[in-house]
Amino acid sequence: MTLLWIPLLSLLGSIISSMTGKLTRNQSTMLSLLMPIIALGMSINLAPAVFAGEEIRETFSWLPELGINIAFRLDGLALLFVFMILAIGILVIFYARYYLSDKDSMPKLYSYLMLFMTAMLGIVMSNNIIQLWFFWELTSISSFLLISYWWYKSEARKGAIMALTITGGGGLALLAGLLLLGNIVGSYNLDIILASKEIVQASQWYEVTLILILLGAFTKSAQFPFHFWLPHAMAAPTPVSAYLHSATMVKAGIFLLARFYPVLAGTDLWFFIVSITGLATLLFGAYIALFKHDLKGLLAYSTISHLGLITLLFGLNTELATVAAIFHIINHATFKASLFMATGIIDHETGTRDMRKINGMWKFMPYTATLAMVAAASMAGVPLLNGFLSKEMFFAETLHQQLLGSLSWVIPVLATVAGAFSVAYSARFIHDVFFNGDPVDLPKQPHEPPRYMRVPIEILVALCLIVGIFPSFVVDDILVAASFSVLGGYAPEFEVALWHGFNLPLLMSAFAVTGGIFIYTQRRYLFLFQASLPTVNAKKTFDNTIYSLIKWSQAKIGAIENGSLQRYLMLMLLVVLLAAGWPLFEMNQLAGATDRTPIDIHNAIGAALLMIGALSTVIWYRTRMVSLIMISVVGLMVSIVFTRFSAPDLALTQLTVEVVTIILLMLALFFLPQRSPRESSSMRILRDLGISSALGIVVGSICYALITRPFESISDFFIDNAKTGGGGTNVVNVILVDFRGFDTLGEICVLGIAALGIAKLLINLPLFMPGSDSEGRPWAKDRYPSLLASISQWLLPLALLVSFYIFLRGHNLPGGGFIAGLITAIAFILQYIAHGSNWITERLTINYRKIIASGIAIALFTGVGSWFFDKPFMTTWFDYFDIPFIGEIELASALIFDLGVYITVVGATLMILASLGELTADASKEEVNI
Amino acid sequence: MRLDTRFKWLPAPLLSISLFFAWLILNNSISNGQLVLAVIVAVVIPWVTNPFRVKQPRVIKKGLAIRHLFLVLYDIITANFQVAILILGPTKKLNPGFVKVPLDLTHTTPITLLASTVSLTPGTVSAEVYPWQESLVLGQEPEQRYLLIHVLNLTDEQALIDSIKQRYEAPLKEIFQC
Amino acid sequence: MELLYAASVGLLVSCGVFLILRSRTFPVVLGLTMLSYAVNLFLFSSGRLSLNSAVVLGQSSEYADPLPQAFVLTAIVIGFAMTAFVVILSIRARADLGNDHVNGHVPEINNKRKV
Amino acid sequence: MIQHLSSLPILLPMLAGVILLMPPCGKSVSIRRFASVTFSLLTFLISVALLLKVQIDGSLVYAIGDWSAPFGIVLVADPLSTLLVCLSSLLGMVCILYSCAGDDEQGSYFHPLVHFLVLGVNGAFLTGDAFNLFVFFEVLLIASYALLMHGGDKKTTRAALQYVIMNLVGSAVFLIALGVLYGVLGTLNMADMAQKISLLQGDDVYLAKIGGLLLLVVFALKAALLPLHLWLPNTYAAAVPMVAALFAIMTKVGVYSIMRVYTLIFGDEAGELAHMAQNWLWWLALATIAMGTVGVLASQDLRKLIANLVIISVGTLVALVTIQTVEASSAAIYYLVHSTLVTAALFLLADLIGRQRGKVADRITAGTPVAQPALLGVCFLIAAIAVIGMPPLSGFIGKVWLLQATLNTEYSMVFWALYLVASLAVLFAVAKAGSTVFWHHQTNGSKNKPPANMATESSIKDRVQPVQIVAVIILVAGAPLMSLFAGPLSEYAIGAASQLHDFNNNIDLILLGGK
Amino acid sequence: MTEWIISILLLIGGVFVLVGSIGLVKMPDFFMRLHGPTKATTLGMASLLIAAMIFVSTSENSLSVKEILISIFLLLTAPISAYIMIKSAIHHKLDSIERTKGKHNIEDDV
Amino acid sequence: MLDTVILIVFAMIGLSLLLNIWRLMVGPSVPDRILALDTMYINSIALIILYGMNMGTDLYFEAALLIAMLGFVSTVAICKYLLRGDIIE
Ligand code: NA
Ligand code: NA
Repeated sequence: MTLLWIPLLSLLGSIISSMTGKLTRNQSTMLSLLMPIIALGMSINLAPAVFAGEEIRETFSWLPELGINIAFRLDGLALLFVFMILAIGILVIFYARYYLSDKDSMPKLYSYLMLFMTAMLGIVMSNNIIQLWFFWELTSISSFLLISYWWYKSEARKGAIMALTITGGGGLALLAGLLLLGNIVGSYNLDIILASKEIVQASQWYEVTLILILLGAFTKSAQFPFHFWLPHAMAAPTPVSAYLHSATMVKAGIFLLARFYPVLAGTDLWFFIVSITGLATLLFGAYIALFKHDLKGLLAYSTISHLGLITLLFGLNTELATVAAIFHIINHATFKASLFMATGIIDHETGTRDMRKINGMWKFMPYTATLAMVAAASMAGVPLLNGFLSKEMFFAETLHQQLLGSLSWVIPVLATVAGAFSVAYSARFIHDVFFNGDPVDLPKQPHEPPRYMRVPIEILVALCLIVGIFPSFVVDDILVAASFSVLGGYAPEFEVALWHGFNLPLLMSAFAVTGGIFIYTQRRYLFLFQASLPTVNAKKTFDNTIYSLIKWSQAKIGAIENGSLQRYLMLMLLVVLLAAGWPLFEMNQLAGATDRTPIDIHNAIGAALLMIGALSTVIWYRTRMVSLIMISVVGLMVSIVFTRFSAPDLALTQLTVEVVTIILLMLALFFLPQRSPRESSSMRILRDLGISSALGIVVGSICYALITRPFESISDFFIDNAKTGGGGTNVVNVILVDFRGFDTLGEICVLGIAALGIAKLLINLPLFMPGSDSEGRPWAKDRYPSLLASISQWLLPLALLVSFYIFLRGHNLPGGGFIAGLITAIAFILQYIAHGSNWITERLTINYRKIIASGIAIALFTGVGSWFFDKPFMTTWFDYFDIPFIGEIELASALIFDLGVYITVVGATLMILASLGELTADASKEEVNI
Repeated sequence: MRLDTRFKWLPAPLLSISLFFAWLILNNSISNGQLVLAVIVAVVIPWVTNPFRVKQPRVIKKGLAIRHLFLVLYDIITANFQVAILILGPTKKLNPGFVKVPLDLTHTTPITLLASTVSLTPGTVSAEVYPWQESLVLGQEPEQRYLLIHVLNLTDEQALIDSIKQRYEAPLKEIFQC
Repeated sequence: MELLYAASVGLLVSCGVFLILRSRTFPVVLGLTMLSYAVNLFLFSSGRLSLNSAVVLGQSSEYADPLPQAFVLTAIVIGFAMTAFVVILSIRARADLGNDHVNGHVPEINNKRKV
Repeated sequence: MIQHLSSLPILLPMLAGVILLMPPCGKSVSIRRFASVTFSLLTFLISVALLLKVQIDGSLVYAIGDWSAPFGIVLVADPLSTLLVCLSSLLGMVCILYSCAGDDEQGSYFHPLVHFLVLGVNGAFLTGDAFNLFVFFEVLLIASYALLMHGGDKKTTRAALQYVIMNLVGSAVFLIALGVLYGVLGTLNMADMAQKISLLQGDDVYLAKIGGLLLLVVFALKAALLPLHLWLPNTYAAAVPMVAALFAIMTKVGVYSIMRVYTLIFGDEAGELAHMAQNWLWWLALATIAMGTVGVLASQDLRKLIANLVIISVGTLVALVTIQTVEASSAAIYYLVHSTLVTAALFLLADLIGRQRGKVADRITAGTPVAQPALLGVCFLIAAIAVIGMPPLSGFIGKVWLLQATLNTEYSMVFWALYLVASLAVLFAVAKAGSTVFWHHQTNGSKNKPPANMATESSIKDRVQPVQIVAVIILVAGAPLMSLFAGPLSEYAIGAASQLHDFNNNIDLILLGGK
Repeated sequence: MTEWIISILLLIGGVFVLVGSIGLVKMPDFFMRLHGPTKATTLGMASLLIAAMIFVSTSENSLSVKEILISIFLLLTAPISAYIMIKSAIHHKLDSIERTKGKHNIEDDV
Repeated sequence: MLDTVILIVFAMIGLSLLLNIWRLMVGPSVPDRILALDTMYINSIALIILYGMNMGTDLYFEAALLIAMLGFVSTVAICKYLLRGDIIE
């Protein structure tokens, strides 16, 4: 459990510090420091074992099905990073205590910082590569939160989003790479993967995997050309920069190179990509750093440059270069963290970071200045400081690289140039800030910072010196252990020492220092030269790219989702046409094998009327009234078709529905314009005609293909069991109320819901009530023609009688609850038409909502009733009883179910039609009063 | 003229009888079960629909009513033949026209019956009853009602009016005693 | 006869589709109604066409396939509910949006043309 | 009662709907709310109980009316369907809870309609009969039409009109598809169809293919697969948020149907028609992801953004479903639950945020500060991390899983590239939206100063109400919980997927009652 | 014998229905067209229905009179349909042919 | 003989229906079309009755009855629309 505790403690710390809002700053800091200190203690405790060559592992099961487990491993490399993460983390927390102003929330910063710390610890200690990615992404999230700490600043938000986008994108590439890697090896376990170099490098996926993983590493460690997010991340508070952008997050990318060095390195591809990227970054960063007026900007580019250096070292594919890389990781962390903190102090004390304003700080804060100058010297690679040592090793290793053949001299030369620039910007940092005359309009009067704010810098600078002077004494163990892990269980012979004698690397160093000072003295010309160059602003490019991408997306979306239903429908119909038409072409023969029935006069006339009706509806579609009349012909003919082809129930249903539909359409006609304007172009009409006839032909052909084919279905079962099992002779009805009663239950729900929905639509409906018809004729004066009113009184009881008749016989003969319900509804609608809805409401107050609910409830409870007989839902029951005088009668639960249907239909239909009617009735009442 | 029935529970006896028979006819059966149902229907439906009835004069002279019914049926048959001949004959010889028949009847039901009769019988179709309810001041009764009819072949307007009044309106007046 | 039936269905589909592609709600509603006629006839025919064989036991010697009939019945009812909803919705849309265009606004070209 | 458990996720919402229309629920708001919440909770609990029972006893087949398949309608409660039933019941409950803050009174019949919608969705998940599926589709559609109009404005009406018309045409296509399939196979019980489809000969095969493809069109329309997705952005953005949240399950009904039908009926055993649309679906799914990605980048308000996230999730799901392996299907199942919960949560959050930002509402521009930045911010952050697919929440597992599952397929690299680009776009868009909405204030006079006390700027009435936050938290909690319990959940998903792909077992179960 | 009766009734019915429809097509104005269908069809329909009634009664050997109901229904409704159609025609100010007498009797209904 | 007669009458009814639809198409006025539609309803009743006789069944009687009832209602509804616009006011 020890390993798990290290990140866990830091997570705990994050949670604890988030809750210290009510405490004083010191208490909050102390509490926050507690957990990482314990964790650091634990890791120190584990160090001897690791130094002894042991690798400590811990595994917990989490998602075994996906090969993802919680697995930790502590080897030399991990230990090195754990030390760095925790130690610098502790210093940063301590430093932040003094850095943050009263307005800034301390718990929030601490909490985020420690969340970040957790993520970093997780990365370096992962023994499962998916888990590694898990923590990798967590660093992206927590760094987003940290960079946007001052969320009200626009540059903080933008910087955070940029960092998240770039590192997040890299993270996605990394994930892909890791998954591929895992797929090649067959495991996500790091132990297994690290031991599978041959398999991986022989795989056809090796190149892709390598590139994807390197993308992850390069974006995170701000390698050229993904570097540009880093300077903008400087919008974060300085402690955050000190931590994330010098010691940890950017190092995660470096860590990744080190971690996968044993599996991925050693190939030419690795060399070319990694070393060239590193070299480019090294040079580019060093060069740009010189021109930054912002202190943190300078440090940011310096960081980029140093990360390039480390990357280049890893790319060189030699063992000693790797050792040098690891060594430089440590050194860079110490001097860069202290420089950031020093910058923070200067910023804090002067209120600006602009080097053009900040001058002569030596006078105001000599102690801080000394510390900063030592750290800067280390950055420049001045002897007696740690930076010198690793840079010396770096120069040495560049000389050993032969892969470029006759061009091999390029690397050491460029390395020296970069070294010179790094001396130059370090010189600028020292001279321009602490000397160079007097300050220019500083917002604040600077003086030395609080005593304890300097402590972390003191510690780090001390480290720079100790390592620089007694290297082997201080870093040998950890360096050996780390190299051991990176090189895959093998550490090369090396000696870290201050003095190696006069050799080429020393000469290079000398060139770099003198060259650097020369550059700095001649900086005026360089600045002029730089200003004459076309400005390549990476951020602007990024912003512009994003902006044009968004604009492009909006244009595309706007063009596609243009809100035109006709287009949406057209697309859909085309898809339908394709789906239905394509297989049709594959068929050998459209027509099936059954004998055709000859056409008789009855059918011919029916079909003619149907077709004429349909075509007329289309022809007159702009004169809505006429097309409405035409479509009723179609409806009538459809029901005649049903009668013709042995479906009396369908015919009855179609007829009743038809009338209600017509009434509905009449209502629509009243409230909608009565004519359609001519607005389709003839091209449009042609196009529509084309697709509609194509669809018609396709559907017609399918229909023809179907009905001419022999056929077997499950229906014999229904015919055989209707009477014996369902108690009725009308098989269709028995299917509806028994075999498939569940469909019917759903269907009445649909009807009920539709009615509710319609009532909903009508609430607060502002009506357009035309005062005249389409030809401008005012409406007739006679509201309720007397003869109609008179006859409708007679028709109501008659219709109810018919309805009752239809209802009762449904089970055995054509009819049933639905048809009966519609007849009843229509009978009432006739009353509405003849007398108006006020007249009706005076006589009858029905809450249709309750009627619908009762109807569904009856049907539902009939179905539930069977539970009491231990049968599944809707199991029907029927029996025959011999009653004196009356004779044998059949009682069936299906009839009650059908009653439910009946009631729902009546309620829903009346609700649909009457609620609209009542709406206008209210409106017309007022009209009458006027 | 009488507007109310004798039995509260049987608001419309004539309707009930019609429904009773209609039920039996529909079911094509006079089994005991159907008889029971017919009675139920005959009682329940008028009772349910009673709120929707506007009180109208009742049939007093039942015998006369039946006789009149047969007369009308006979006229319908002859009317059909006459109209068939008119239709099939040359159209140019037809002299259509609108005629306004002044009415003695005042209630809707008898007027409806008259209008229907007119529509079903020789060459005439009821077109309108004047005046409309809407053109009257609220609650006021019209002084004189008219039935507007369209005649397919109008020869003698006054004779037509007389024949309608005498052949159809007068019996109705008597049947309903109004 | 089968050909005639299929042709009728096809024609109904064509007419329905053409109307659905119109720009105003009322023709679209008509189109939907027409389409549902076509679809019901189509679904009905999936049990094949048979004359004089209504599926009422004891009434004929052969029986048509009752299952598609039951399906069509359900489809008719559901279609009715949907038509009702879309009709009222069109009224609502006209009231809310001030026009009866399916897109809720009349394209500018038409406004110009009117003037 | 326990033996009828399978039917309860359908019947209980129906009962709830009915009772809510009756007195005293019809009149009194508080009674109505109480009854509605209670019923929705009950439905959810029952669904969970069903899931547990299926876990213990194995899949259940419930023959409605005691008529066994293929003659009667059977409900099939298997691990997949019960999981989705739980999900929809949960969403229903959350939606109702959320509405109790007052949104339910913006229009009539809100509560019964939600229950009816849940009824339709649950029915669609459980039924084993293709025509019955149509009926439940219609139930859920008509309920959705009505709910879409709840508390809406002009924009809603316009969106609703188009949504309704599109879906009516879709229903017509559904019926034609069923007609063709019945006309060829003579049955509409899905298991029976599956059994009969391999026996088809000659041109009948092509007819069945037409039926299958048309069904696919319908499901693709519901699922919002390119090019049938166009209805979705406006519809979801126009709906009242809790309705939009509830709608999050509706696209999943389409996906689920594709999953069912194309695994069971047109799956491995379908002879000539096995996996007939696989290629098409695959590329359409990819195109859908691409379209959603462009949409995400183009979105100018939160709700549009979320709607486009839904489209991406649909594309992803369909791509997974197309692969037709247990691994891919299990990834799909996990991802489906995750994406549904998180998009639903985001819809609710978008509403809460929008309300507190006054005029700018949920537009992604500088505006009034949110009155409760901590509460809403944390919830949004969690949901955002989940939807982006970053650790430590459910989205991360979904992402890893689905990438893993697609790895060894034919065009895996195309999918990977596309999916990763989409993920990046989502990452950027969501981060940008979140930071703009929460952090970019119009009122900041001086840009770089922390704003003064913000709580006073927004009125008290826009503060989040307890029921609302409970609703949001229930959904948001899904993300960490699904990650924490990823082990058992993945086991469940794999079990469900294996059963989905076990053709013979499904046939035996449904047609022979498991014997 | 019954077959004869049925046949004659059927033919009468068919002829009258046809005549009604001929009237519908042939007559020069709406008001005149109306006469055919309203009247001719009542008798035509009645004949057909009575034929059917006899037919069913004889073929099933039991009295079937329900077709009567349709006749009654048509008798009740046909005049009202005619009335309301004329009403709407008058409202639409449909022209009757010139020689129509008594046009002044029509009152303006708006 | 009866079969022949039925066939003849079928032809008559069919011709009537064709005449009806002709009037329906030609119009010229809306009331003319309504009249044609109304006639068509009634002629359909004849068609169905004949069909029942042809097939020797009375299963289609109800269809005829309903057309009689519902045809009336639709005619009334359409006319009411022409007269008043709002049919349920
Ligand atoms: Na300076
Ligand atoms: Na999603």
